[in-house]
Amino acid sequence: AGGEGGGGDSSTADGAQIAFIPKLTGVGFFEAGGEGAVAAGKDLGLDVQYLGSPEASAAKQVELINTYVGQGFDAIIVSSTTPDGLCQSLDKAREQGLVTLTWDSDVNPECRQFYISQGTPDQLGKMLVDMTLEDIGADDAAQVAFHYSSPTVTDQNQWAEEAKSIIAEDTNWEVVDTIFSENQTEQAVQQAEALINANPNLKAIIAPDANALPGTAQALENLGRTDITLVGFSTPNAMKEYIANGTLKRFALWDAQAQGALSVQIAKMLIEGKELNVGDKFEVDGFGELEVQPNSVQGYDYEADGNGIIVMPERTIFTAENIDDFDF
Amino acid sequence: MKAFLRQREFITIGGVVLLFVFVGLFHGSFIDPSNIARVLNSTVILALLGAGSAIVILTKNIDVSVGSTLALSGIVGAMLMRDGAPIWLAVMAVISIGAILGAINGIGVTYGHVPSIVMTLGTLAAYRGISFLVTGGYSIESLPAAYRQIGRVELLGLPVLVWATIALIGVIAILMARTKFGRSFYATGDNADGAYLVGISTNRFVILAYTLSGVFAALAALVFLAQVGSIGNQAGQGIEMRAIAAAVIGGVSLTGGVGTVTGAAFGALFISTATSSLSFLRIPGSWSDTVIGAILLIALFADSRVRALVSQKRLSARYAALDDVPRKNPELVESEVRS
Amino acid sequence: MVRHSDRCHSAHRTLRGLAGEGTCLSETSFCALCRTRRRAKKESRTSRKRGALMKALQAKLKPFARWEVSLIGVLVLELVVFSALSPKFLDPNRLLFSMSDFVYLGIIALPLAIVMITGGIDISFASIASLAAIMMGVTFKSGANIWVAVIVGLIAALAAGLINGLLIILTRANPMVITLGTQFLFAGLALAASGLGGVSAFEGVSGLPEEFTAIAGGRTLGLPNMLIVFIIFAILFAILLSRTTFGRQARLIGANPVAARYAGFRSDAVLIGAYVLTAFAAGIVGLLLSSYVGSARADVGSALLMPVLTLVVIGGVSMYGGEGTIFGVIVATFVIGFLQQGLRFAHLTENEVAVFTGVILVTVASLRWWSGRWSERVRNSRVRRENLRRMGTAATAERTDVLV
Amino acid sequence: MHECSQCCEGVRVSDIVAQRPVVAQVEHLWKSYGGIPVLQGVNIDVHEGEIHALVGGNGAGKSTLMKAITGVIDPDAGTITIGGNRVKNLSPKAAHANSVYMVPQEPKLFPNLSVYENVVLALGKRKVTKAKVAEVIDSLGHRINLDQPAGELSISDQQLIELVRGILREARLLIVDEPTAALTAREVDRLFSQLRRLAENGVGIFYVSHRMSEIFELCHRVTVLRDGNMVLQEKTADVDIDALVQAMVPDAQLQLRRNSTITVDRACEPSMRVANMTGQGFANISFDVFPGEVLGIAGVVGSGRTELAETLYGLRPGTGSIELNGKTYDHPTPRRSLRRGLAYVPEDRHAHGIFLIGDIVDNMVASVLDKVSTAGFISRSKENELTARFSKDLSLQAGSPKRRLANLSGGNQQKVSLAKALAAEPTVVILDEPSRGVDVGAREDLYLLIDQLAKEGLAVVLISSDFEEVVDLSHRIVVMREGRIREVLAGDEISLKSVRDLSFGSAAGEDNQS
Ligand SMILES: Nc1ncnc2c1ncn2[C@@H]1O[C@H](COP(=O)(O)OP(=O)(O)OP(=O)(O)O)[C@@H](O)[C@H]1O
Ligand SMILES: Nc1ncnc2c1ncn2[C@@H]1O[C@H](COP(=O)(O)OP(=O)(O)OP(=O)(O)O)[C@@H](O)[C@H]1O
Ligand SMILES: [Mg+2]
Ligand SMILES: [Mg+2]
Repeated sequence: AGGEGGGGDSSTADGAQIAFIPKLTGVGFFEAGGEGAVAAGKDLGLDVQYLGSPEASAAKQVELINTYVGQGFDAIIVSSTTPDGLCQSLDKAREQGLVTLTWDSDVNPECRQFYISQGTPDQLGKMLVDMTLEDIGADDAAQVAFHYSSPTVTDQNQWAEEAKSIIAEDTNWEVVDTIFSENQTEQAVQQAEALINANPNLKAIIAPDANALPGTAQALENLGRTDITLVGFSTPNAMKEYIANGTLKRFALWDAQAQGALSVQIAKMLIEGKELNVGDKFEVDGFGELEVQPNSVQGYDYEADGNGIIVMPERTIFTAENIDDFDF
Repeated sequence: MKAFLRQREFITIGGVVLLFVFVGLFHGSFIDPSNIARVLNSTVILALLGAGSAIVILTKNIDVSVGSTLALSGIVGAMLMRDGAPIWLAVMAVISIGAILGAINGIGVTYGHVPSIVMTLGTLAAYRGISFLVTGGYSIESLPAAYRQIGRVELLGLPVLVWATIALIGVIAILMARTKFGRSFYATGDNADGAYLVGISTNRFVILAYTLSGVFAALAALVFLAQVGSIGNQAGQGIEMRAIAAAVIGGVSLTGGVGTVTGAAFGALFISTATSSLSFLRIPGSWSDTVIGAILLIALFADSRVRALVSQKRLSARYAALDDVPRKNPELVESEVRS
Repeated sequence: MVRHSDRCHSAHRTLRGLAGEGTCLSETSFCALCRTRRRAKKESRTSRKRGALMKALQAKLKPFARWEVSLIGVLVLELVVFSALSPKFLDPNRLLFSMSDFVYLGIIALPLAIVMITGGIDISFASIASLAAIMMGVTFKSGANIWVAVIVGLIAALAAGLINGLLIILTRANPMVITLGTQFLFAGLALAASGLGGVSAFEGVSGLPEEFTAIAGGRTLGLPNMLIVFIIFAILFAILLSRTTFGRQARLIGANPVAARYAGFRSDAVLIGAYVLTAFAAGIVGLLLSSYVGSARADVGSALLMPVLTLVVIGGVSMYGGEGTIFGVIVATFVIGFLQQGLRFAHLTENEVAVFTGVILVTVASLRWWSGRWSERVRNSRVRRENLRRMGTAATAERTDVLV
Repeated sequence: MHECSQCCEGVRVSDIVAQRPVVAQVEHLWKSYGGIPVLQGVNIDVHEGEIHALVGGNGAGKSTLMKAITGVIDPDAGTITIGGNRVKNLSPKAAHANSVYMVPQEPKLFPNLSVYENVVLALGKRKVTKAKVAEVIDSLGHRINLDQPAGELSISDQQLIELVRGILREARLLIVDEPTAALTAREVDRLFSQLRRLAENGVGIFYVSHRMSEIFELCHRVTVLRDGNMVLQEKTADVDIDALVQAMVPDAQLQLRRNSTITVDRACEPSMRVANMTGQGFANISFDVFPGEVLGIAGVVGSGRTELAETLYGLRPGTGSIELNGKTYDHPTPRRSLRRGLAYVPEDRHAHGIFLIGDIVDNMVASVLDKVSTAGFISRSKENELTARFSKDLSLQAGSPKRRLANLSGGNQQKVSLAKALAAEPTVVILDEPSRGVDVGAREDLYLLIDQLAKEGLAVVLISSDFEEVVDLSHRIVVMREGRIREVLAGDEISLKSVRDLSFGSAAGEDNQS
């Protein structure tokens, strides 16, 4: 790769090959990100490939990255299943002159150049609590529960931990349970149903997972419960139905397609040899002016040249009013 | 023999009851009729898959592709519904796809001479891969409300889907137990050579078993669509192992020829009861695997003890009977034993 | 005559030697026994001669019908096709180094093949790999030396294997369901261990020392370390299966467990041994993967199950026990590894790769049977033609023979 | 030679049977396995109402021929005509449609299905009631619980159920492949009257057997196969045993009858002493057996002999005391039994005796792995040497030692099973129905071997349902009935009649003249 027109010294990125890797394929969120990335690539004259494994596995991602490095790709943009598991192969990629970025889910900062973030855990954790707060007062002694994919995924756990600590500090709520549904929709429904039946006084469920949120909504609908507040992160298409019939009032997400597109644009800049450092401001088509933020916004204490975090400018809360404006 | 099998199913049923009582002691609402109905409702998918797997296992084969069959057939059905096809048509399509996918497995195993585990491992990967290609990776949302309503209709306090499943499994169970047709599945699994020799078309029964398994997976997909309201590519991933576990817990022997679909359904009930008891037992989600594994192992251990006991009893009863055989020639019975 | 009985005597001495003390066969009578056999031998001499000819023919043909040989053929074909499609594929350095991406699957597949040859199966190895990794991580995090931690991880794996084996022989339940149960159990314990060890499951234990993380990615004598481990395991298990009493008993238990009992095998010990070996290999792989990805996590093994099973099966191991070789598994490791890599080089998505692998798996397995049948047919019809020709010439003689 | 059968019929037909229409005809049938011809252009036919015997050494191809007629295997070449129609691509189902049914050599029942289901499933569209099945079993002189799983039956009962299937099947061509191998004289007799009745009703029967006397008693015509070639086809009236044996084994001098003249030294320590053994299916068994002695255990099917043997060997629980070579032997296990010098050759060869998918070497060294290995590593040369030796001693006609047992004929399989036990160099060997399914030549070998083993100081316990065999070979005979020892016969007391009478527990033995 390094020798083959990709590296930092070359100034044109035409036809450069970029691998855009999700945690796993077959989940609306990642597919949307991939779609955005591929489309952006087409606009920019790049060969962007959306490639991933149907199972979320660190070893599989390592294998994929190694394959793409072997094939002479110019950039790798990955949503990591593990904070440090990909480091060796990403390091190797960087040695070979590839641009290494992460999106959606980060690796340790020393292993990549930039992380294109949908929001810091603070932002997203707070967002979850804020959405819940609209229905439940902070002073209520309300029972709340969390529901997401698995105890081993990084980002969702970070958000949930952040949200839990906010709940502990700022509210009287009690977190009664955290359940996991391993990316299986029917398990999401069944587990949520069991959760609701086991906790008759449950007031809210927070489901920051694209699979757990619709599953929980379906469970509420199946049990005919409208007294439980449900918030979380998922794609609008999966939730339209439930917003329309009032099962839940609001949930949030960032524009996954935009995140994919932004990642590709930044990769292109880096392939073309542009240097980015913390504090640099730069223009990106469709996103306006962005700033490279230090890794510390994500809680890391590693900083270096050409290394940082680029946070997406906006996240959206979807409600009955605006949901029809989105299609992904 | 039948008496014993019935007994074997009772063990599973006993296990389920015990589980309910145990969890009920901790948390009374677990044995609320509404919660029991919920548990039954969330058993349906696994029970259907377990029953299908059981039929295949009875013929001494195995089917690890049911999860992928569920996904592929369900996805096609969901796409049809989404695109406005009449519901009945979509339902027929799902069932036929299930049947075809199952039959492919069966034909590969019989005429292709591919060992069943290899065949279904292959189609496990292939069917799921195809469903990815069909959907382009997106899940199919927003199924017609009319269809999803089916998942919520209740009759006598139980969802109709539960009733339908009970009826279906009942019919199949009778068919399997009482008819020559049904017994031929058992014969095929019990001694394939012997079955072939006495003129049972073993190939046909193996293909049929796989087709039935595919149809059951398709039915599970239909239930999935009704209960979940959407279907993604991950649907049913890994569920094949639980389906096999259900069959085995229900007394179906992996060596073929032993067990019933009813047992498999109860095995499924056992598993889903155990799974849904976790929230009630206040076991943190991250311990769920440990607990489920432990429950499964305890169930297997108990099963093996009971089985050993039963067979011991049967054996001693047998030999006792041998002793009671009326002596045909009393005068000779007394003959001296010289040595 | 003299020569014959001499042979008998010496043969008998050898036999006595083998048998050790306590034999009651007397030398002379044994030889009398030999003598009584001569008649039968004479009788079958004619058929023997023909048999010998056939045998020579068969011996020539046999290797080509062997499964392992066709696997090698597939491997060569793969390399040719893929390097034609993408010249970068055949870069020897890349080819060598990329082996690290799949040989770890083979490391588990080798002992798993032995388990399957005993007629059992183990589907808990993925969880055992995770358990070993996380036990190692937790121990390291609590301040222990990394090598101590490694040993703790391996001990956890061995214990898990022992639990599998014991449960299987105690319950006599089907190994598939037992290990299905322990699969959940060990995966759960891995999570629990990380929780109890104060490690959040999603972060795992990172910051492992350089000397440990360098293992899996490093090279020794120009070969990737992963490959070296694989080679060592391959040699060990090949010897174990084909040359030792353990391997022989394992295979025969798989062939007929009841007859094994009648023959006085230590079936329980052999079974436990097989499961412990698998668990040990899984533990090694768990640690290697931790080294490879630089952190010890509770889910390193999660995606191992189906790929490893596929390797064993493609390697020609029978699901019903009694049949299979380590060599087959070794070749299968490379067949599948390079196949998937090559398909990715040909720009297939993972899903297309999955479909392709599945189809290949099934096709190859089917061809295995059909090609065997075809070659048998060809051989048989040739034999028939030959015999007919010979009989044609001898027909007159034979006919009178029968009529007499 | 195919012309022979035609010319024979054309010239010498005098029997009515031979003028009846032909039920089935096979011409130029070829079949090879792995390039080794098993059938080489065989021609054979059977008429309505004819019982046609098929004899030949182990591996001569009898079963293979019969399997081809019933569609179990696919012949390489040749034509099969059934009821005047030439059939192709025969499968058992198609054969049944043509009213052909085979009772296989090894019972192939469904172990987990009930006996009744086992029978019913084999009858195609025909319906039978339980009463009818019970009646047929009864007519064969037996009683079997119809609701019991077939897997619990002893091997001989299983064979009986196979026969019941064949009788109820009402086929026009019935093939019975060594049906009497596991039956006792009385049952054999009952079976014969059943078969005769069927023949009188016009059924053509192929009857495969190694028991020469049966052939002359039952059959109209006899065909001898050798190495897949038909070497003789005659009316039974026109040949005698010697001619048959001559055709089968050209050089053999038959000496089926052998009067044991060896005297056993009872003064010395018995090799095995059993006292008050009680276990599953037998009670209070005491006997002893001395070095160089052949102790027969006679009895009818189900008299508990196999259970006794398995208990002694350590496969089943039991109480009582065992003494081996002067030392008490408690808590037997197969492994310890073999070490202490007690070997057992099981009755059910396929299930217990051998590893069908193992090769000959695997099988022969299975119980002596420790002896052919050092520190756990098997020595190739030692195991090959041992195999070669035993193959030679038992005149195993099996070709390469790498051949799979599944591909050997029944008799050769039995020899391997025997070799496996003898390889352990036992002082006491229990042979359970050793001659089951073994041909005349090999049986002769076997008898000589038993004799020889005894001469060498081995104590042999011979369990057999073939009364002739026990009487001929044993020094003493323990007669068991219903799990108990009824009598121990020695010296002059031993006669076919006494053994038979005691076994059946009455003078019922009279109805048999074997
Ligand atoms: N499936 C098979 N594969 C290879 N060889 C076989 C197979 N079946 C039979 N043979 C061989 O064919 C020959 C004939 O076997 P067959 O069973 O017909 O003999 P048989 O005359 O019935 O002998 P027996 O009296 O011992 O039953 C034997 O040498 C046997 O080894
Ligand atoms: N495992 C078992 N469970 C139940 N019954 C059994 C079992 N094994 C044998 N039997 C029954 O016990 C009875 C005695 O059988 P066994 O085979 O010991 O008699 P035998 O004297 O050896 O006669 P033979 O060997 O001629 O059949 C038979 O009716 C058999 O069906
Ligand atoms: Mg035969
Ligand atoms: Mg017996």
